[in-house]
Amino acid sequence: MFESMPALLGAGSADVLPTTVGPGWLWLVPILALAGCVACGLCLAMRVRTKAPAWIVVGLLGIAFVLTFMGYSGWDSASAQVVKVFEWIGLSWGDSAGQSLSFNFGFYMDGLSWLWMLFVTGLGTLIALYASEYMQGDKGYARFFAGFALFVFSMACLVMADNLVLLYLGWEGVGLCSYLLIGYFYKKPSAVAAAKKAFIVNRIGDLGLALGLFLTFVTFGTVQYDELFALIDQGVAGDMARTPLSEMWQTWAIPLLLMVGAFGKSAQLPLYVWLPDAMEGPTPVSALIHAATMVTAGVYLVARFFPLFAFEGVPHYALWTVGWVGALTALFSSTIAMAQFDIKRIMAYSTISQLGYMFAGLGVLSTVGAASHVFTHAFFKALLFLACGAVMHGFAGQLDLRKLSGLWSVPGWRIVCVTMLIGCMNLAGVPLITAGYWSKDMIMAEAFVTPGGQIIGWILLLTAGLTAYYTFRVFFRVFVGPVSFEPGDEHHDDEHGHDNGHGGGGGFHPHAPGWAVNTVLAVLALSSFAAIGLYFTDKPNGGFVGNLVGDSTAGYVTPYGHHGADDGHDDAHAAAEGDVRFVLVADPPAHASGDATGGDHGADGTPDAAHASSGGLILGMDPHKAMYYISAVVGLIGILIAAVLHGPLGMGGLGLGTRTEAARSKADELLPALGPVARWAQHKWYVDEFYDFLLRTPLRVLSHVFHAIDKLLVDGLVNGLGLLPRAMGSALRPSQSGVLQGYAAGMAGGLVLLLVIVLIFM
Amino acid sequence: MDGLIHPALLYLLLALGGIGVAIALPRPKFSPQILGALIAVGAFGGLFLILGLKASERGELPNFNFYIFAIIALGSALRVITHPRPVYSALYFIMTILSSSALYLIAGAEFMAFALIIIYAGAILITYLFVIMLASQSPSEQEPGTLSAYDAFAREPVWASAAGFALLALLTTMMFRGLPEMGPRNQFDSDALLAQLPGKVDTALSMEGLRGFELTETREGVSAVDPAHQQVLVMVTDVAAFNGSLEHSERVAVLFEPGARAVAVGDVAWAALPEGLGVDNIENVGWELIAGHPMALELAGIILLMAMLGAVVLARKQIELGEDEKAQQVINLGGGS
Amino acid sequence: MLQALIVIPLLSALAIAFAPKANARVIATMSSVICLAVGVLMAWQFRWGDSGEMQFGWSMDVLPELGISMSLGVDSIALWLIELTLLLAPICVIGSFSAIKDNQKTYYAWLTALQAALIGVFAARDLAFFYVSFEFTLIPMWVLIHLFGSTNRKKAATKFFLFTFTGSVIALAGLVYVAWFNAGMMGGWSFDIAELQQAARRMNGTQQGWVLLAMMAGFAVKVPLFPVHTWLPLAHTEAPTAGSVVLAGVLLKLGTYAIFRFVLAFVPDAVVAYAVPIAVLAIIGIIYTGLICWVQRDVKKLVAYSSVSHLGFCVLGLFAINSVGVSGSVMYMINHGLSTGALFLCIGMMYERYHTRSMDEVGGLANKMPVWAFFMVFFTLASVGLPGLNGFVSEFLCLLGTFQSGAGSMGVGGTVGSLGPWFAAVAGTGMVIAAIYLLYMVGKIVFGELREPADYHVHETLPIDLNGREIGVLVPLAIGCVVLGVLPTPVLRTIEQPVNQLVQTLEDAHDHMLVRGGEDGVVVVAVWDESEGDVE
Amino acid sequence: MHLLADSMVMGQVTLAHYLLLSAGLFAIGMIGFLTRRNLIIMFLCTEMMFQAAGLALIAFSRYHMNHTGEVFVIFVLTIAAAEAALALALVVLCFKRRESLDASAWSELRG
Repeated sequence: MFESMPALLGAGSADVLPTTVGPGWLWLVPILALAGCVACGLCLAMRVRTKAPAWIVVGLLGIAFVLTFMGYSGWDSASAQVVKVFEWIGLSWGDSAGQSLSFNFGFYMDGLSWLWMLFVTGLGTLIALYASEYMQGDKGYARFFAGFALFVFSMACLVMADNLVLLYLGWEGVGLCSYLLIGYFYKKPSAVAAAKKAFIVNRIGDLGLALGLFLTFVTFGTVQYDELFALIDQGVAGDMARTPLSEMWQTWAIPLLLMVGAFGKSAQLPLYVWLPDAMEGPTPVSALIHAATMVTAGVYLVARFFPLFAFEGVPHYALWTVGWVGALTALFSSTIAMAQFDIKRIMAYSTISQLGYMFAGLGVLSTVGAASHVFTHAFFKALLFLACGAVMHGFAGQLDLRKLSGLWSVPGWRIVCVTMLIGCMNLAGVPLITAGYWSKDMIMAEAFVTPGGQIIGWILLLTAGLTAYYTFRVFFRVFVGPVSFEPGDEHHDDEHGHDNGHGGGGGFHPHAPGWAVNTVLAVLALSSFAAIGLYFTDKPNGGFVGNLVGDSTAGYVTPYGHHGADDGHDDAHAAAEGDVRFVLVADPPAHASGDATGGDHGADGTPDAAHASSGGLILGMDPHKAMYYISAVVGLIGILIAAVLHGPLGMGGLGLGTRTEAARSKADELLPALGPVARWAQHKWYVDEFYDFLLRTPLRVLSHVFHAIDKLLVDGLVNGLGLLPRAMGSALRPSQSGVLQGYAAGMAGGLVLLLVIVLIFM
Repeated sequence: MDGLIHPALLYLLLALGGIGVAIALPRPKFSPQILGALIAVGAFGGLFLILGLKASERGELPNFNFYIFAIIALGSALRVITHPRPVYSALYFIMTILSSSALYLIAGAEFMAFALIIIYAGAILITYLFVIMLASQSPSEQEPGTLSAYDAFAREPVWASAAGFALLALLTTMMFRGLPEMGPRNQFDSDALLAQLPGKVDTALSMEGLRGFELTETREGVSAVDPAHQQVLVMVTDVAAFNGSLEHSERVAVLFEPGARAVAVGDVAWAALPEGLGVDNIENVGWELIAGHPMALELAGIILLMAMLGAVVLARKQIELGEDEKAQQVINLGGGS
Repeated sequence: MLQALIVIPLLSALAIAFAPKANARVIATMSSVICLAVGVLMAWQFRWGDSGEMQFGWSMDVLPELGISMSLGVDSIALWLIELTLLLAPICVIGSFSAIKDNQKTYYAWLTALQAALIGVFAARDLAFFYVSFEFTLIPMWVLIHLFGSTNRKKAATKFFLFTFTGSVIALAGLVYVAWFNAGMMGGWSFDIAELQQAARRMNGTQQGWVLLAMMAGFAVKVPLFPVHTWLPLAHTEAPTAGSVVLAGVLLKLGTYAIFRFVLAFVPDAVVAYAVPIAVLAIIGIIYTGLICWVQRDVKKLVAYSSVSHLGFCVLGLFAINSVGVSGSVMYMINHGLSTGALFLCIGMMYERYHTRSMDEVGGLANKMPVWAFFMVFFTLASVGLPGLNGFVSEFLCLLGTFQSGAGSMGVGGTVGSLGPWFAAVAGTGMVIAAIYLLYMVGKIVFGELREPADYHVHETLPIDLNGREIGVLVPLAIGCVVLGVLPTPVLRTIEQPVNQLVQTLEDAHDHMLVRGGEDGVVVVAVWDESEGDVE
Repeated sequence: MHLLADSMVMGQVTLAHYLLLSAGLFAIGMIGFLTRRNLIIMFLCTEMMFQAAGLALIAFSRYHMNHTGEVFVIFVLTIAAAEAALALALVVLCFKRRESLDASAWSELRG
């Protein structure tokens, strides 16, 4: 499979934008966030008890968002803006090329960076606003916002970096913030453990990234994006001989290494285990860091280095691994999500699953699809988390969907319910009206048309159904049905005499969310609709996201797909399809390799050649078109099943709130039929235990063994050497008998010995 | 060994000597001491005999004095270590000293020969005798002749003899690489020292009537210049330097004009030294001691002083004895009234 | 000025010894602060343009017959290490105010004398003087551990002394051999480092190899490198806080500095030949001690083992024999001094309050001592190598240097050398392991439920959280960590010149080796090719 | 003055003669020291070894035709005298304490 791709991929092309000098004030964006962090630190030091830290951070992040937007508006899409702030690490050991090293603190702004920066700062501001209310009354208020602001700073560094090392700074920086914020409730051992786990698992990925970085430096002599991508564009390495990249093993090895980093940060299959545990952190953190922004850094990295991932002429080990791992992760984690009861965890697994989609999208050459999904996912997943957070906040930390029911009917919770529904619809991919539907669809369609990607496509399709099911399982159980709730273990309000308020809440009164939470939820819900609008903006040119991605290093023109631009509603597309349909792949036609954007290939006949040979037709239709219908149907089936098993349909009624029993649902009756599978899924397929058994325990044992060796063998050897003189002394002591003649005999013996030596050697 | 003596023979003789000494050492029961002594002395005698025979190949008469005193020295030394009674040992040691001093004389060290007798035999050994008598347990009245156990028999005589003669074998192996000649006796106390003794020369010269010389020390030695006669008398320290160039009498010190500086003074004149003018052994040793090793001499003095102080301090020390020990001592001393 | 840096502490030590007890800490503080001021002045007057030259030269003959003199001088690398020493000195003194109650005169006098010895090591331009200073550091350190350490201090002090001393003696043999070689060649003894450096490079391969082994035997103990590291955890654990700080901050750097100054500069051929085995030892140390850290119960021991692990990177960078690695290594010396020194200070502050270092007995201190917790986490992160803090820059450069070394054929960024990507990859796992054990430590003692020993009571003089003096001690180090993490370039540029001079000789040695290797292999093949061509 | 010396011409006596004698005396002294257990006899034996050394020194003095050897013998005598004084004083003390001259009576001095 690896070998087959290069020939086919000959049609692909990466695109490198010319660079211009960007506005110097761009550094204000990260610095504002950093200033927020420092300000919160000062508040912490001065023991400020008011909400001042929150307002400072919201204000500064808001300004940062505005600045970002201004920068974006002023950006000429035909070029990448480069801003150098100062030289961070610099060293030289000669005058010729490659004999110096210069890692700047500088920015490289192209479409990809702008896209990420816009939603990072935007969402950051919104979620900070949400947190200002959510975190109210907590002792570490200022500490939370310090970490929050620091996160935005790190993320900005990651995204805006103009070189891999600064990206690495951001990469580790977001990891740190993730660590600090997951461990925010540091008294909880589980939170501390989760934080530690997140950092360490991420570090494993970071090692891959660092090695990839080193290899990049060694190969190209630079890690500066503008120089790097210029070289890749020319297809040569950085040495004097300009060795063609297609002849170098590094060309496929670098992506493999970078990929490891991306898997760590974006919680993909071998390294995903930290993300579910990361839900120990405050919900705004889960929303911002562990759903919307940080975890998409891996997608960003792969997209950023897409020219190398999809470099023609070398085997695409990395690309295929990304695709397969993404697809399998998507499926795998959705099976776990189906069996969980903790709604935040379900969301966490769904995040992993959706990240899997993004990676699968990258793997099947749809950078636009992946980026679009990142973008839409950021909004609706943040929305879902924040809604969950509101529930958790209101019900004293209760997250178990078996103990919550019918919130729709509880006063003050309507906005939460509605926004939750919108989020769920997005996640489930309810057709047409949700942004999630369009972006997910783009990826699946691309999978079917990319040679070798069909299986990925089927997996993703299956996953889409599962996703719809578990999403609406949550919704039906928590928000619909009879009113019933129990407070969580964080309920310590003394004025309510007893804690366990069964059936309608007895003495427990959930406190409904305030204006800030509601506003943010509403804004996010609207944004997720607005994302559809953006999707259709400038449609012929690929839409908002497609445009941005097209104007970046990820602007890869796949020979197979019509991602972004084409869909069933695009009439021009059908006409284009009709043009050249039966060109054989063995005779690849010339293609517009220098094309700048992904938008203009509607007129290009090449892609359809691939359809004929590889993707083939699904239900007699072009896969792109077919996918709109199929995925819609699959999604709706999933929702239907959820409704039958957990929702109103299952209990015989069609209306909302007709489920009579809160704690049980029809699904529970089905469980015995599944045997141990359900239990395994509930225990997350025992992956944590498996890692424990396979890695942690042996390492721990090894450590103990090393410790013992160090104590006994290494140190023992040293101590043994130290004992040597003493042992010699005690061995010779009997000769000191105290008898005078004994000593005299010794002297005589010595004299004899001396004379013998003299005689022999002289 | 250079054919001086066959190594096998040497080692055989030494082994014999060792066996002899081992036998001669005192033993509790059957102790054929005389037999051992004979064997040992025979072995040594054999060795000296061979040496003497080898030396006589040069055609000179053997010096019997040396052999006699050597045998006496060795024999009495043997007796020192074999005699069970300490007093006799000390007396035999005096004999060793005496024969040694004779050997010193043969070697030309007259002063040391007599000093040895005076100091060793006269002073040190007498002290030993005193101490032996002081420190010996008084023999009990019943058995006046019994020895104390530690005198009666030796410790590990065989091993000790083996070790001693192994050492001896090594030493002889090293030294018997030839028969190096000793220098002639008459040159041993060379008159060259006269150059260092201007007073003595002056006195001798004036006794001869050669007065009026001004003695000045020069680099070569002492020059005595007679301003009136323009004669130059030079005592040369480095005699050997002139041996090649000048005829001289058996009196080593020559009277002549030696160096360029003296030539400028006047005509060559030389005369025989006065008959009595010479340097003897005592003067030589004295000069060597005083002029060559003044610091060592001082230190030796200090050591002696310290030894004296130490002896005084040690001897003054009172031993605190317990009641039992006191009683025992009283019994030992024969009191007990 | 260098002589002032040696004389002032020595005189102060004498003054402390003879002054009344109450004045001890005042004199010690003044001395260290004055020295720091002199250090700042030196940095001001240093001609940074000629950073590879020895500056502030000063010399006094001691034994002219043997060519031994007390000559001083610094290039930029030595200067930076001196500045590190000078910065840590007042911190150590001030940090000990509350911890040392008895025998104050002894303590401060030796602490101050130690400073003089350390400066002597870095400033020496004469081998004999270097060695004397190098060994003299042992005595104050021995006293500090022996008299002021915790329960097992006597054993620790003895072990520390004997272990490092044994190693140094072997190193002395190597150094003296070089001097002897030089004397044989030049006809007269000299211990001038620059002269010996020239001489040593003329030794043949066998000689260089033995000299390298001898030197490494001594300096590796000091670093410490893997099989000879066992004195360090013991000494660190038992030493008083300031002792640990100096030990970790400066004393260990003597080893790496000596490797830089003597091993790399004196015997380049041997360095090229032995780079791989030494690097392997360093990597074993990184991983092995890193894992050992993970199972420690004693916080101080954990940090001590982490020093071994960290300095493995430092040695690795040195033997990458390229500018990136060596620069990174030099940076590592400075950075490790700041961050690990600060960690020991933090632990010392905890120990003063709780009288235990066991993670089983103490934990969750963030609940009670938030300010302390902040510093602890901060310095831990610096130690983990978080970008933006100082640890990252040096660790990154060391690894990059290792990666480049021997990757010359792989691309433009590669250099000559004998290590390579695999070394970097394996050593890189040390980064992961460092995260594991340091976060484990932080998770235990900083985070989690509050745990205190049963007999805990509030310290009679110290507040529950840090007081102003303690914060004042930690803040300069924290600032140093941030500044060196964000703006390492100015420092890197200043050490560029001496590092590049050194690396140039190493590269020449490497090329030289290649040519010699060619005589056996490549040339023969070429001849064979030719003959074959003739036949055809 | 030279009467004695003249009458006892060296003849065929060589350095080897003296050295053999000296070595013999030394060996006998050593054997005595090793075997005898009486402290006084042991000291006598050391004196004998001194004597052997003195003899060798005299012989070498003659062999090299200078008087340094003789001077050395003077020092040997001095040391022997000092040693005799101190050692005998000690022997007397020891005897007083133990009522015995046996060397092994003091073996616990080994420490």
